[in-house]
Amino acid sequence: MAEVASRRTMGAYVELGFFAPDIAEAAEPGQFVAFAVGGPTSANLLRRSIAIAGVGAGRVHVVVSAKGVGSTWLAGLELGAEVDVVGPLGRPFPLPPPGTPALLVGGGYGAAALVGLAARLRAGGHEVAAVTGAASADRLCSVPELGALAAPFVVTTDDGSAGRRGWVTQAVAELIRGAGVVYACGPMGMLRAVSDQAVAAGIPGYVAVEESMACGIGVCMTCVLPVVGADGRTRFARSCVEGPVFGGDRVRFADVGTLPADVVGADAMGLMAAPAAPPAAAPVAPPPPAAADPDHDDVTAYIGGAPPPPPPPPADRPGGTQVIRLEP
Amino acid sequence: MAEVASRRTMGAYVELGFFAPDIAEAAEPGQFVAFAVGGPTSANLLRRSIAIAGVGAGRVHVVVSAKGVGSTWLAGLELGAEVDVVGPLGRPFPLPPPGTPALLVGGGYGAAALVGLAARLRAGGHEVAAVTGAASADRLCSVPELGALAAPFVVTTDDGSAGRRGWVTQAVAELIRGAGVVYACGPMGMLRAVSDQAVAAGIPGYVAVEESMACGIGVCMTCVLPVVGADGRTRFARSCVEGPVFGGDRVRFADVGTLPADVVGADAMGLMAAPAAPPAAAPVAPPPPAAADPDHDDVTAYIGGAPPPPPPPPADRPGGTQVIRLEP
Amino acid sequence: MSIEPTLPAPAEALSVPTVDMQASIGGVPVVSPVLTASGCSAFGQELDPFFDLTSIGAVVTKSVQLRPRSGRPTPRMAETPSGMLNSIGLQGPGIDGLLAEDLPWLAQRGVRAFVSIAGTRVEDFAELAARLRGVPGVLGLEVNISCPNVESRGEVFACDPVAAADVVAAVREVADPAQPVYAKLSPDVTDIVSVAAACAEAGANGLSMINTLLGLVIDPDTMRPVLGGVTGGLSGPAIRPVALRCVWQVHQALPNVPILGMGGIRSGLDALQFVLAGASAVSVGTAVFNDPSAPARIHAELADALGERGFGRLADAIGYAHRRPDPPAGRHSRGLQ
Amino acid sequence: MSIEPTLPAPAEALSVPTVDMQASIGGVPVVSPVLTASGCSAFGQELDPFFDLTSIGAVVTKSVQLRPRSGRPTPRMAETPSGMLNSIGLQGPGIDGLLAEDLPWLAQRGVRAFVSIAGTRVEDFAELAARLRGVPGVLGLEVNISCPNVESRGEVFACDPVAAADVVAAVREVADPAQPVYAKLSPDVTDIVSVAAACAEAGANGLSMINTLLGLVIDPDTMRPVLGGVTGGLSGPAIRPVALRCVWQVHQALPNVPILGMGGIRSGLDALQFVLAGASAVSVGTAVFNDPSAPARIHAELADALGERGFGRLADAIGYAHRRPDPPAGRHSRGLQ
Ligand SMILES: Cc1cc2nc3c(=O)[nH]c(=O)nc-3n(C[C@H](O)[C@H](O)[C@H](O)COP(=O)(O)OP(=O)(O)OC[C@H]3O[C@@H](n4cnc5c(N)ncnc54)[C@H](O)[C@@H]3O)c2cc1C
Ligand SMILES: Cc1cc2nc3c(=O)[nH]c(=O)nc-3n(C[C@H](O)[C@H](O)[C@H](O)COP(=O)(O)OP(=O)(O)OC[C@H]3O[C@@H](n4cnc5c(N)ncnc54)[C@H](O)[C@@H]3O)c2cc1C
Ligand SMILES: Cc1cc2nc3c(=O)[nH]c(=O)nc-3n(C[C@H](O)[C@H](O)[C@H](O)COP(=O)(O)O)c2cc1C
Ligand SMILES: Cc1cc2nc3c(=O)[nH]c(=O)nc-3n(C[C@H](O)[C@H](O)[C@H](O)COP(=O)(O)O)c2cc1C
Ligand code: FES
Ligand code: FES
Repeated sequence: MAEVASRRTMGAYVELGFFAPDIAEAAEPGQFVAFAVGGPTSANLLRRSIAIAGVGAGRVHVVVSAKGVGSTWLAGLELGAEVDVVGPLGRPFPLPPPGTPALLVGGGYGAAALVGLAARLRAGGHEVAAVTGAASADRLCSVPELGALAAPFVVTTDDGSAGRRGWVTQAVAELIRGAGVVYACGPMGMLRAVSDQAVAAGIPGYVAVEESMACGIGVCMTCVLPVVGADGRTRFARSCVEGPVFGGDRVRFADVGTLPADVVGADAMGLMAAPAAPPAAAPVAPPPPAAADPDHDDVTAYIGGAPPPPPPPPADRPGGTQVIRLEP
Repeated sequence: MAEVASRRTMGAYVELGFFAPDIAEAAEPGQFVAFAVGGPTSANLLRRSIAIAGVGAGRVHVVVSAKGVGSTWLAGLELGAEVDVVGPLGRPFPLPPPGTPALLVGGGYGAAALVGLAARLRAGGHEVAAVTGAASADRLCSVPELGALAAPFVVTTDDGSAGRRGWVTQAVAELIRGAGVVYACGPMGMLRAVSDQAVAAGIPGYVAVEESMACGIGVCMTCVLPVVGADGRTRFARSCVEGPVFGGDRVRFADVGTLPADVVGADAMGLMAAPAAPPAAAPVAPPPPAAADPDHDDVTAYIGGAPPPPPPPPADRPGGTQVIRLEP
Repeated sequence: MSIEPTLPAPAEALSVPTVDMQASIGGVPVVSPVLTASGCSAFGQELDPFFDLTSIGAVVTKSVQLRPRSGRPTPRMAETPSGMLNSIGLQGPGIDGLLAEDLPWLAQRGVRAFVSIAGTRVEDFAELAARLRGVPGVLGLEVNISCPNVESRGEVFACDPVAAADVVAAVREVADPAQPVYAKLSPDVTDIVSVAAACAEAGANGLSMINTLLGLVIDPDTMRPVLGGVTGGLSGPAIRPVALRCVWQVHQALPNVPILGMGGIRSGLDALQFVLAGASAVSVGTAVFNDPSAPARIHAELADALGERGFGRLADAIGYAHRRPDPPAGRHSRGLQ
Repeated sequence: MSIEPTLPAPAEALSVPTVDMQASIGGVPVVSPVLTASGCSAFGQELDPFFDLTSIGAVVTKSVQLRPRSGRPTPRMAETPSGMLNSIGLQGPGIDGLLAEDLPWLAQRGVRAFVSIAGTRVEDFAELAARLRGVPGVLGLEVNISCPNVESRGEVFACDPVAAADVVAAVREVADPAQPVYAKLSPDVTDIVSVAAACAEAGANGLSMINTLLGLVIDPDTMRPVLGGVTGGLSGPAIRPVALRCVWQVHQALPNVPILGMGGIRSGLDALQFVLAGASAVSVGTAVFNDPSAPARIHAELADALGERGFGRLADAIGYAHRRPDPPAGRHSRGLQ
């Protein structure tokens, strides 16, 4: 249990800081924590995943948007309340090679997850530009923090109630020329658009996705997305442990929520039609025992531990993405 | 929703006062309220019934013993918290004819329910004696309040940690001679013993029972006890609406939790053996349409509204109890 | 009675409906698609202090048998996660008591009664239906076939399509033609659609679903089953997904058979799920224990929910989830909501 | 992995047991009666940071089929009151992947694997059992018969005693004799005892019960079923009373058949209920999502609970609720506690 050590309302959101030195120590930008919600009598069993918005002095900060029952409960936590939290979870944003200028793109409360990254990049000597947008001024997030770390820094709102009127993609189109890597956190549509922009610009783009998670630790398989692996094949990858950060060019955004026929194992799903022997089109080759698990290690750049060999550029992806090695 | 307006720890218990003018206004001693527990995310659907320990200044006071999940949640409510409460529920203690000296007997937190009654009796000019007991000093309740209203007032504890060592029944045996009516609230075993003492002394005894209640308002039939009616027949009576206060001589304490063969309708319960026609031993006489519902109105003295005719003494009960009419 | 609920008085809470909430129970029009559930509102009287009983579709009465019944020994209930178990054992006054007291009380006040009948032989059900012919205020009959059949080693009627159909046919034959007959199905079967189809075939004007699931809780202190009856019926929000699945399956298979949906309905959005899945009306059971005004509140919430979604009439929403095309992929929107 | 749980590290939390917690899975001794549940702990690796996997009875692996499977499209889950629905669709690496990677990982660390196998034909199950013969670390096989049978219009094996028995017999015939075979039963049947008896007759060394209940949730916003697979499996504390009832009924009818009990176990007292009802071991499924260290915590809590109740050995508590006389009437004690 961790104690809520700070609390403030930020427009439509609530920022909570809770005392959790172990998590604060271990956390990397892009990771998340998972809160049990509703207290001891709760009918809501599943933890809520929330991006880490920053750490310091043994505290972990998060920005909560009260939406359904769980986030509303979290946003209502008072100072001093005890909350059951597990983390840090997931893979962080991979850091670029020295000197690479970075462009950070946030949408809504997604901007919060970029603050720690911006600080880390600045500390590493990188140039950092940032764009953050929301539907309206009250749904902007972490504007002062990003403003202090990033230059140029552009704010957009759909309704013009703060910053420029319009979408983040317009600002991204202007700023991407100066960038060597793009990081994005926000709604799926924004991630997809920014990812396309990065691909078009020929630079790596990393996105932090948000899928429904039952466990947050990789055991349940609820949080999957179709992600293209180093071998060019698409697999349903768990966004909690293989993500939430993925190479944007690897995520098949258009196919999220569907079962594309070419996903590994999709051929085995046809219940009534399934032939006794696997069809020739999808031979089941036992994976080489000693090799890295292609299900687990190829969907995003590798962070921490011994780095795997650099993945070959995917053969079947449009845009001729240039994949660069990113050092941890 | 009612706001928690006062809160104090009393030994093993917590006394809460909440602001609910409508309930405070309507409440009579012996009635209870029912709290929803666990807040908006609660997995605990059923309300918890809690005796009203007193009212005043628009507030209702209750004494909560933290036992399971619901009472622990209630006992943990902070000042200013909002709680969902329904009440007053159940039938109150019937008041005795003018001048009748009363003996009040409380066990554990059951004593709380007697405070309002003591005050009401004193205001009506009755002599009030009281006994309250518990396992140990920390499980005594409402001692100052009862002490201020009752004389003589005897406190007992099983372990001698406060007052006399021993059971309330010893003190009752001494004090019952001076009493014309006995009221008891506490654990089932105590209610039974005190009830027997009242029967032996030939005076009416009223007990407030505590049965598991799913609804608290009379619609579910979970809270029943075998209670002897004015017609001498035993019925499963709902303790939430026909009780929680019953004439002690009417409750078949020894049969609680069983299905006595002579309970009305027990003959229809034998699933496989049930004959097509009702057995001669238990003829089904359709109730006279205009008469008072014998299921509802004869198990305790009638409170409020037009009083029914005084019930005849039950023919089949031991002890030759003298039933007196108690005015509301 | 001196009950003074602090919950909002539902009469006021009922917003003037912009949505046409008229519903039908087997062809008989009712003012609201929200009813109580059998055994969760006794015979209605006790709910009178909490809301206007004429504002809901009907009071579904506690299942009545030919003779008065004591019910089972206590304990009769156990709270469970988001639900409860009960083993009341159909305590009740018998049909004579019902006719003499409870139905007249409701009829006098203009409250519709949907009378639940129960028995352990086919003839019991038929006799009850015959006794209820022409009784004022009786909207129709709900046949509680989740009862053990004495002629079949105590197997529950609802667990066997043939036994279920026998009861329904016998009731439909003798029941008042103006009273629709609904068969109340149990979810504790391998194939609820086959039971539903058998009942519809036998003349049921509609189906009530679902009754409780059979469950058990052991008291960790006594180390025995909590309930006097050992097993009991599980109800409440815990079972809602099972109930919705049953309604979905049966409406899919038998789209023209009216369904009275129930099982864990606690809010207007819960009721909406049942309507979208194919229920033309809903019963509110266990939720009444948590909030005695729940039926009226849920009526109001359902009307609002339908209006917000652009439905002008309740009728248009019935089964809508079966007709609606899949939504576009990608459900979550982060930040830019 | 950089996971640093703030939950108490269960290795420390395990109190030195005064109770003999040795359990048995179909005759094979295990150090704890607490196992994970299939599909709720993948292949064990991800739980390694949270507790010592060798301290529990076994990791029950995600049901594996012959070929790798993608699983169903998302959304694959919906939270429900005190539970959840899932429609994963058995995403997994197939038997080759399991043998090449996951089982060696577990075996190297001395973790026992209870391997869940699934298929859509009897021969699929048999082939899987054959492939698992003699594989190090494999404690036994759990046969997930809650799968559609392609040879019977997709009817689920577990819903038909004959089909269920066919699978069990085929698996038992070819499986390693040292590996006990458990049949995993579905609660969605009219008579679970008949399915249990058929499986036992066919040679099952034990029964795992229960699998999820079929459920459905409709999204009030999209007005469509939430799950990509329309219906899904309901799990979690919501279903615990149903699971306990199934265990009770089957142990009553077949007292000598070992039962691996599961369904909503979240605490040691929950596990105790299953043991008292007749389970000789338990699986912890959905609770792991709430508390990744739940299996080890529940082991410790169960040991404490047994000790507090005077049991010296877990074995003595199995089915105890069936043997124990009724407690004296009058359960509630007010005040004088
Ligand atoms: C990696 C990750 C990071 C996140 N970061 C943040 C953050 O910084 N701030 C924040 O407010 N929220 C964040 N979310 C979303 C958050 O986890 C909650 O799910 C969301 O706030 C809605 O939960 P609820 O209980 O209010 O809604 P409910 O409708 O009660 O949720 C029901 C179920 O659906 C899931 N669900 C509903 N909406 C979402 C969603 N948008 N994304 C994922 N699951 C959802 C819930 O987790 C829950 O299991 C993040 C999610 C993920 C996966
Ligand atoms: C008329 C009446 C008056 C009461 N007055 C008080 C009071 O003044 N102070 C107080 O602390 N408690 C009182 N109780 C008991 C109270 O309602 C709670 O049930 C009890 O505190 C335990 O609830 P729990 O949630 O902590 O236990 P849990 O074990 O979580 O309860 C589970 C279920 O069993 C029921 N239950 C458990 N124990 C009892 C019990 N002893 N009596 C009735 N139902 C029980 C609960 O209501 C609940 O539905 C009264 C009960 C009744 C019927
Ligand atoms: C205490 C209680 C008593 C019940 N009695 C009956 C009954 O007599 N007849 C019947 O058909 N259903 C009875 N039911 C079942 C309900 O009518 C309903 O089908 C079930 O509880 C599911 O709905 P719910 O979750 O809204 O309660 C009873 C349920 C409860 C909780
Ligand atoms: C996400 C999820 C996936 C599951 N996958 C499987 C599976 O692959 N094979 C299987 O036999 N049971 C599977 N189950 C069922 C569980 O093993 C277990 O029987 C059920 O969830 C009840 O236990 P619980 O309430 O503790 O989760 C799964 C359950 C969940 C929640
Ligand atoms: S949330 Fe369970 S695997 Fe990702
Ligand atoms: S608690 Fe429901 S009738 Fe008394």
